[in-house]
Amino acid sequence: MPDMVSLAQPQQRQFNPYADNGGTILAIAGADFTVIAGDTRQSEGYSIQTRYAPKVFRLTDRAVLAVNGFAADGNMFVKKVRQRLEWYRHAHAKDMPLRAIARLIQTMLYARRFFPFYVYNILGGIEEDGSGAVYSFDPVGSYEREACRAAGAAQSLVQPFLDNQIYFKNQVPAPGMAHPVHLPLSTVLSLVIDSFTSATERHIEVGDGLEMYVVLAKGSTAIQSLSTVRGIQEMTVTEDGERVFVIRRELKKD
Amino acid sequence: MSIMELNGGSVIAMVGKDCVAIASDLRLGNQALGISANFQKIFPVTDRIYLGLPGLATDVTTLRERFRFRVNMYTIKEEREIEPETFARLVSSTLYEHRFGPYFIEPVMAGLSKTPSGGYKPFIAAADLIGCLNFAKDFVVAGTASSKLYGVAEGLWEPDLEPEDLFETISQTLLNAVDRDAYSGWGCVVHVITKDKVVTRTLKGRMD
Amino acid sequence: MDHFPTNWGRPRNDAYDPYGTYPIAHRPNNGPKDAFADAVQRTQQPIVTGTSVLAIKYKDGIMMAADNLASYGSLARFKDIQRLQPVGAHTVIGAGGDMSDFQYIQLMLDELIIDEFSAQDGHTLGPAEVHEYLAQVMYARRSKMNPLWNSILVGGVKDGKRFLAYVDLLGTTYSASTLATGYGAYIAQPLLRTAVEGKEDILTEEEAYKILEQSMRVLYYRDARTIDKYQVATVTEKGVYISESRRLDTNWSFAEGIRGYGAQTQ
Amino acid sequence: METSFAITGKGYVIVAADTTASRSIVKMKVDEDKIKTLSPHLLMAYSGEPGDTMQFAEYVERNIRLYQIRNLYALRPSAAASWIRRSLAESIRSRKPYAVNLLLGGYDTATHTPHLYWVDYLGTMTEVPFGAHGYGSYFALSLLDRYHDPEASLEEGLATLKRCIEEVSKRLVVAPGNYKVKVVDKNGVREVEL
Amino acid sequence: MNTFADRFSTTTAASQLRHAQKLAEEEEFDATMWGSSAGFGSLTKGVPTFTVPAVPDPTAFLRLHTDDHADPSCRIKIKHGTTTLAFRFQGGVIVAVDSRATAGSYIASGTVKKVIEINPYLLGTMAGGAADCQFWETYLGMHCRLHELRNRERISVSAASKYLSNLVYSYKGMGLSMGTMICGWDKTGPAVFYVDSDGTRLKGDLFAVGSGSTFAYGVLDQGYRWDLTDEEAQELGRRSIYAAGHRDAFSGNTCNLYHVKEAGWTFLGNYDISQMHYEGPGDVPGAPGGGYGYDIRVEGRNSSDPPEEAAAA
Amino acid sequence: MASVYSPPGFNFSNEIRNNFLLEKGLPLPKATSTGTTIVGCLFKDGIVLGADTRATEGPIVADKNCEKIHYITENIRCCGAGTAADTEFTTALISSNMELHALSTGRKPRVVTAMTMLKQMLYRYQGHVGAALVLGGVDATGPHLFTIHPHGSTDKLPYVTMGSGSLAAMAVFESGWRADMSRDEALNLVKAAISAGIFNDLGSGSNVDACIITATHTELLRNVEMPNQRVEKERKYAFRRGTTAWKNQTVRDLIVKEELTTVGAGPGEAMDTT
Repeated sequence: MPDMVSLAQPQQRQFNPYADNGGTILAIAGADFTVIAGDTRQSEGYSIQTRYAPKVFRLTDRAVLAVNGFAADGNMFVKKVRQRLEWYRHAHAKDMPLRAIARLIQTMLYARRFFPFYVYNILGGIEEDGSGAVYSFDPVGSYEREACRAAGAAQSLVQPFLDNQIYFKNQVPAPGMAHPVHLPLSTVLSLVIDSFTSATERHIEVGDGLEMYVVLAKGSTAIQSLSTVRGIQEMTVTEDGERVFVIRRELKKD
Repeated sequence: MSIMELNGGSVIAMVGKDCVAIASDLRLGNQALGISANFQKIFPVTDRIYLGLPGLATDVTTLRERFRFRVNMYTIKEEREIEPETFARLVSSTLYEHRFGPYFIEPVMAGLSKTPSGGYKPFIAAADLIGCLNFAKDFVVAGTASSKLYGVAEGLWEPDLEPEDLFETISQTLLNAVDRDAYSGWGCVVHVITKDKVVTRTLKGRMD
Repeated sequence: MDHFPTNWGRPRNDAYDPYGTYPIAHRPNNGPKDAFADAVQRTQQPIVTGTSVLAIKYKDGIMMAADNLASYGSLARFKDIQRLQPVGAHTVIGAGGDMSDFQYIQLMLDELIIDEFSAQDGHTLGPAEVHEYLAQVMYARRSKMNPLWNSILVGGVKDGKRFLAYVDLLGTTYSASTLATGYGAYIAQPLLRTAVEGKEDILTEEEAYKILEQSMRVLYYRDARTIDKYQVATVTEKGVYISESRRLDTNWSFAEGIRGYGAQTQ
Repeated sequence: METSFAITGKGYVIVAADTTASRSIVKMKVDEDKIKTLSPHLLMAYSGEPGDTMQFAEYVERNIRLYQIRNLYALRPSAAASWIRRSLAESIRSRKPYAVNLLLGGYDTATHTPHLYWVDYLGTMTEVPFGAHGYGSYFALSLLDRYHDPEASLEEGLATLKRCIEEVSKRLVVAPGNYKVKVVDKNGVREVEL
Repeated sequence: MNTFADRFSTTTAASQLRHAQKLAEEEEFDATMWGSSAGFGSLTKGVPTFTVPAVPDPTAFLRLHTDDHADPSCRIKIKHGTTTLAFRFQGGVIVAVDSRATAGSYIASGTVKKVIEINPYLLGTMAGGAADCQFWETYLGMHCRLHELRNRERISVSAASKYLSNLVYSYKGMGLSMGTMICGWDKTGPAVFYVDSDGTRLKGDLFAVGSGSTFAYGVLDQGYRWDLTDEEAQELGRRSIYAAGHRDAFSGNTCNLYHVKEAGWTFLGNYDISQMHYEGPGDVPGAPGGGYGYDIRVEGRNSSDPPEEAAAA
Repeated sequence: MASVYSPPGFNFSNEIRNNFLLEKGLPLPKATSTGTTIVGCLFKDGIVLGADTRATEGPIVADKNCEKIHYITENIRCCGAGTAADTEFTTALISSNMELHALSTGRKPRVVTAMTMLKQMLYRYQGHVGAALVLGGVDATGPHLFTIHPHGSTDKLPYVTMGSGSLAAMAVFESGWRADMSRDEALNLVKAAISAGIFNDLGSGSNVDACIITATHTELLRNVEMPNQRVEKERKYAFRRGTTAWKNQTVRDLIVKEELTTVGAGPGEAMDTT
């Protein structure tokens, strides 16, 4: 086993390098947009460390990464991913495509297979073909592309609700009708808000604030439904490409 | 793997407009191995009270017998049918009696209680395994899928649903919650209790 | 790889092998069961410790307070330790936790500031940079399983921007308009949040000081590792100012009427 | 390792149990009968902690017999199963519990229906069309899902049982060698050779 | 990693400072890694490096902090895969898998791709740690390609599986968990190899791996013959995965079916296990029609055997 | 089971079995607990008690609006934190014992009596009954406020807090409590203390309950503040009827249909009832 020798000096101590900082993240892909959201509470045990700690980060104009779990690992991981994307941009003079970022995240997570990042990642954005995509990861890097995914403290509360509302699981369509394959942006945003308000009601570690990132494909018509959204803020850096917006909402603070 | 997950199973009850519904899955497992796809966890106590007993299967049967015995004794002594509120207290104290060495059951009750004016009022309650009652006005859940049920029910439940709408809401809640739980599932059964009838339906749920 | 479902997970206590036929790898391991409860910070522990540090944002900048005690277990060992430290011209840090680790951090930051000064490139380090640096150091040390046992508040003002953030031995960071470490997070933080949240741009220096003093007093009442001697640091656009030690005036008159703990009345 | 199967068919229940009595790593006996005939129309296959099995089976056998003597008729399968479950559930709460898993096959002469109950040592009971205990159940249950027919004739039923036994001996590391097979139907209990 | 030990071996402030500044550099990624292959650059140069916690027993550390099925208190949940099977017959190799991933009792996903398409001639299956299988089989794919480039011929299934086996064996006892079947078609015809994280490597005709494997075997063994037709074999694969998905709590959701032939593998379809229970796999070759489910199959049939006159009454 | 009445006290019949299951490596499930902020303080005319209304099972909120201020007697109330069932049943038991005591002595019950009963009971169970209580009331000897810990130790102070939010609430008391406050001042202080728990402690939440006890009157202010009402959902989630597929249905009719059939009297031969 080359390069597998751990630190040789004898150190006999027990120190827990992990903590659980609560919170929940979620992402939903549409036909030509993706919504990536997270609450902003950071807690440890029964105390709230801060009411505003972002869990969702813009990587490029078409990729947004949400991290959840141990906050220090999460922040460090985002920093490292951004660094690798920067390197890529210098080497290739373009932003890394979404599916490549997903594979990159896998190898970065797996490099810590024996000392894992305690981080659940959800990557959302727009693929090169203009479709919305969500990639979800486990802490050591297994991943898959999906249409919607919740992770974190309240994942088991939110995910079955999304199964029902996004995938129409267990619903028989009305005679002669079929379930829509993709939902419009306004519906998705409403579902995200309701998911988080529901999770806030029933999970003590979820609350305070909600940040929703919206990534729109080039020329997406979904932009119209954003014009009426209050408090929306554009985060786009480049022109004539995908666009990134962030929408903030309050959640209950108890 | 806790003791509650040995056999698996989940129950939910919801309030509607002048009606209540209670539903459970039908799986009996031995850890990961499914044994039976027709294991009832909900039992009628009186005409208008239904009791759901998710948890360790041997205690499901034992407590079912025990409650039937106690309710029968009540009926004989008092010469009247037990009311849901009273029954909830009976359940609670029976469980707390076993405070140190509990039955591994988290009961859920649903029923209609008689009002002084002769009408019926929806009633639901749940207890933890040592008998702490939780009277809710919307829904109560228990079992291995409880956190999933809380999430979905919190999203889907709405006040004043008619019996047929309540059936849809409780069914959708249960089906989607148990589909995310490894130890619950294998079909579901729903009872909708209204003042003049009880409709029991077996759902076409996922069988994996 | 064991495919049998009931054998998945850790071996149970009843899984033993009386005939010793299994190779070593298959022997049951009855190690600690709960990762997060058993692996608590146990064998390496802080020795001489400071307790809470409080900090808030106010109109002109940042105000931070900490008492002067360094405890040795339950012994009030050193009663004139300064736990607030200026870093460069714009920043102050306050530390709880192990005092020797904190002094080491001070040394490190001094070197950092000297380095930055000797570069003479027209840049100076502000609070955000100091915090980032500390966060990296703390996270790296936790990743080496050799943490610096502190929780540190970093506050400052640079270029008209107030900055206040937290970093601890795990490398966890966060910022808010009110911060507190140690018991302060439980006792003082509720008071600070009520007094400050939403009023960061209105509070004057006097008001801010009153809020911190009151919180320090409550901490002194309720945290057994706190003494009534404390310092306050203010950072404004003008620079860092750390006060002399002050005394809290306290009031114990409520206790006069108390007799016993139960039925006693006299 | 102990394995038992039971299958219902048209008007009968087949109960099969291995015949190995083992202690530690030693096979003590290879022709042990682990199926008790409790009443003219009731069979019980038992497995579990050695000693407990025999003691509990005999305790049940005597009590069911006592009931029959007192009341001149035997308990019906469902009632017998209920009583046996209760005995187990109460025993698990005692200082020396019986660690016994059971398959109860009976023929209800009143309704002309065969019944099969799966009971474990905790007192869990459920009625099933086919059941198994021991490691064999992990192979047999899916097989029975595939091949079991509630209206199968006895020959077909026995063929299905043979499949189970073959599968278990093919795949299970510690598969038992021999099985005893008994059938209960309207004519009562009898042993059959495979 | 060799610099790991000396990095903090001295603790003077100056060296500490130096080290802290080094933190900007990724410790597990050196400068060679940001080449044109975007991260995979150095992977092709040798075995990837891994960070190991600086504790006396890294394995114990890992065991303490990452979950197994039995312990709900470990919060770093690693996704687990479950039932997979592959068998060889006269028409090639059938590979069938379920698609459920569980983390504790929570079904983390029902859409996992447990067949990893290593290249057009090789398939790997996934049971155990999902990340372990995904990562190492992708890595294997790279080496298979390198083999082709070096030797101007496709790698044999035997060699590929041996390569994987040797790789994971070097990590034995470190906590990897994977049980995989490497399936393909090479000069020797169809081949199936079972490789796991213990270092076992078995050549065989028929394997099932994962928690639901026993249930799959129950159906598979009974229906298996060498001379199955393609349709029969495909149906057998589906039916076996259904059986496992039905009985095992940790398997289910859907079945992915692949057929490896001389020209490479083909993906035959994705079948919902619940739908197979109620209605069957749909209009596909080999399907008998009707649901697979026991209760569906025997609907209306019962065991009661009333005497003639009672039945007439 | 054989008798209609169970013997008083706890039943340990499951103990052996449960220990056996525990040895098999199956951990016990958690009971509902109330992380809780509960407080009490003295004021000029009596006592104000306060509590939040959240009950939790691990990180899940089991009950959003439970009642934690329990009735002991008309002039004595008790807030409970800890294992929810224990607080519920312990206070109920002491409440009935207090009633019996009052009846047998013919005097108005005193707070110290309840306190002594509670501490003796909790001490007997050596902390296994996990009830942490704030007991307050006004009796012939004036207002009294106690805390009782699960192991049976007690405290007598002018202002007390308990539960996971006790530090947050205590901070409010320490900075705001004065002797001889008016009713409104005291109530506002209690509300502020509970709110500090609700907003800063994750184990506490939802609404504020309060109870004001004076020599003449006890006033229970249920949900006196409701700062955490759920906002309206963005969407409606009622399903189209027929959305759920079901296999079969049975209807149990609860209306007994009675049909009157007159026997032996044809039409036109109706009985003359005039």
